[in-house]
Amino acid sequence: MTDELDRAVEATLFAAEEPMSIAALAAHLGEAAAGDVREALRRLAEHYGDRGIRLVERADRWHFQTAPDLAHILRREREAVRRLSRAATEVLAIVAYHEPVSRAEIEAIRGVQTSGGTLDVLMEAGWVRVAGRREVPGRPVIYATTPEFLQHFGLESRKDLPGIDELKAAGLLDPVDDAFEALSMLPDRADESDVEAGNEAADPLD
Amino acid sequence: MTDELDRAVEATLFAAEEPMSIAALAAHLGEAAAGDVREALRRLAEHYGDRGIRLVERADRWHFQTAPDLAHILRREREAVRRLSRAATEVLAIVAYHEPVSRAEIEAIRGVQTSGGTLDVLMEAGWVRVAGRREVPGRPVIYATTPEFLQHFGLESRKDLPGIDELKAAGLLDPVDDAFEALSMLPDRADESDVEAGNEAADPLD
Amino acid sequence: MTAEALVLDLGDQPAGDWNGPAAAPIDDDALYLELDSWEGPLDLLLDLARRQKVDLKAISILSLVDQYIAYIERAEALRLELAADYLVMAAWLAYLKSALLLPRDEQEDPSPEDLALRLQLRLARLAAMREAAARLMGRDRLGRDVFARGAPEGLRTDRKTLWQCDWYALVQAYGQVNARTAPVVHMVRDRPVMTLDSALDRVSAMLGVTLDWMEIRQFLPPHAEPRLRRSALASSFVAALELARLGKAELAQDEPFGPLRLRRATA
Repeated sequence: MTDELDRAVEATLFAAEEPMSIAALAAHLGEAAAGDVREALRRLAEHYGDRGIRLVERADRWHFQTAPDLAHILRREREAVRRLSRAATEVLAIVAYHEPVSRAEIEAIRGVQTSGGTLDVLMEAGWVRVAGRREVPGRPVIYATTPEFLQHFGLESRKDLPGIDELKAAGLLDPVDDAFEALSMLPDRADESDVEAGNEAADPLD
Repeated sequence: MTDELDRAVEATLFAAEEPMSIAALAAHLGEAAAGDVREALRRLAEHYGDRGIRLVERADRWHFQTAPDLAHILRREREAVRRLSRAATEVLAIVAYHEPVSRAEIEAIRGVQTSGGTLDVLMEAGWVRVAGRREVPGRPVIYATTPEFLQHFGLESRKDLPGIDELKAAGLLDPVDDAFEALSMLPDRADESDVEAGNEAADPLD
Repeated sequence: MTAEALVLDLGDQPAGDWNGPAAAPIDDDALYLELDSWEGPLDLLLDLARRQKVDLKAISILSLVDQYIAYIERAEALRLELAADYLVMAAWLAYLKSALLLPRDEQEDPSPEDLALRLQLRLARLAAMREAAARLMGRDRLGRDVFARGAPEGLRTDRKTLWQCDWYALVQAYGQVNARTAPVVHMVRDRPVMTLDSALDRVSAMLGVTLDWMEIRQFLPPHAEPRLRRSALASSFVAALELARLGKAELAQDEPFGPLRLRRATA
């Protein structure tokens, strides 16, 4: 690049805070003739034609901008993978099994208050949507799952969700059941262990 | 220009509001390898070598700026950068050439007390930062320059400070005591090398 | 010792660049005008040294001292207010000068040559930094000589969360909600017990058979399973207490937790 005017126009537009018209450029560059500036702009625009930045004219003003096909570079999305919290998983499951369902119903089923944030997360994830309002007093918002939900969980339809009996058969209820059982057995076990340990001396009746 | 990485690096640095390191560029551009980004930067810097704008490296970060020889065109519209007082200029030079350096060391070189305001001005300008404390009695705060300092003064690194090699070679960056000792060890002065310890009190500037 | 001997030649280092703005010919009026612009005595000394127009490495300390003292004396004569450190420096330089002029063998440590050398080293360091500062300020500075892009678009990184959950977690969560909230039924198992009434009947009947002391365990059903046995033991104990209260039985226990015996009241 040898043309000094080209260099001057290039630097001026680069440093400018706003797009500049040919007249403004010519005035800024002192003795430059408008025609020469126009020529310089044409040459520069050609030079930048296939580069990462472009020299473009908008409403008679010129400025540099990044190439349109690289717009994604300016706004980059970074995805962070996060596991759904236990509360959110429960709410999602309830929506899936009971849809359409209101928040009050979700809370009744879960037995605990559900924060609005939990449903927001599920909607942000694209798995739950607002499915209208229930025509009862208060007209509560009701929620349902989305096609993306079925897709993500590899379900053809909601019918593919296993029923309660199948859950039990599959042992999916076991952890809680076990705990329940263990609790109901507790008094008996305590008695027996006393006896077995040969605690006779401690028993006034023995 | 065909290399897509070159275009992407060019567009990214053009759009960036701050100079970017190779690591930051590689991260922003997703899958790019640092080595490839470095190559792209080298090609771009060469391409812009004689244009109105330049691609420069400062403190391991890269940015575009206008060519220095076009200052006369661009300067007129700009407000002059903050004028530093002579004291501030001197302190800045001392910090840059001697870093990390304590206030007492700065004062020893200048022969006068340095008001805290002078260092504050330099820190406010973003050119000087607190770089910790020296692990000597009193644990004085020590100061160093910032990447912004290198950017502002167009230095790739502190090695580019004007004349720093000559100053180092001439011993002018060594403390007076060290230089004195070195000179005292010269053959014709060796007989006087035992005097150094008593000198401090006799010097009104210390 | 002559003034020439005090020109400290520190070797053949290249001459520095001392063509600063203060390198004008010595002009006393100009000196006084600059009173405010000197930053302390070292600064003034450096300025005076530069006016000698020789390499600072070969500066005449004696001549420098004379100039400084002359400056201070004239300033005092003009009743200019001088900061204390200027006067301290003047006094020290006067001492240095006298020491330098004394015969060498009368000198004490530190030798005046060493003091002069130190002063010279300090001046050289300050001069070096002053020159460095000037060169630094003269560089192509960002925002003054070179410019960054005027209106950068800016880079933005939007963070998006990709939520992760699988079929198993979903179904298990539902199962647990169900299990947790299902109406809780408390199943009380049908336990074999011996009621107090039947224990009373049984113990009374057995007491009627014999007058001997009998251990309470002998009153229990002999082939009862362990849980029924425990229940029977408890009920029989209460029955025994009740019978004793009614005066129908006597109880005896020889030691705490020892065997409990009973027999029909003989009175």
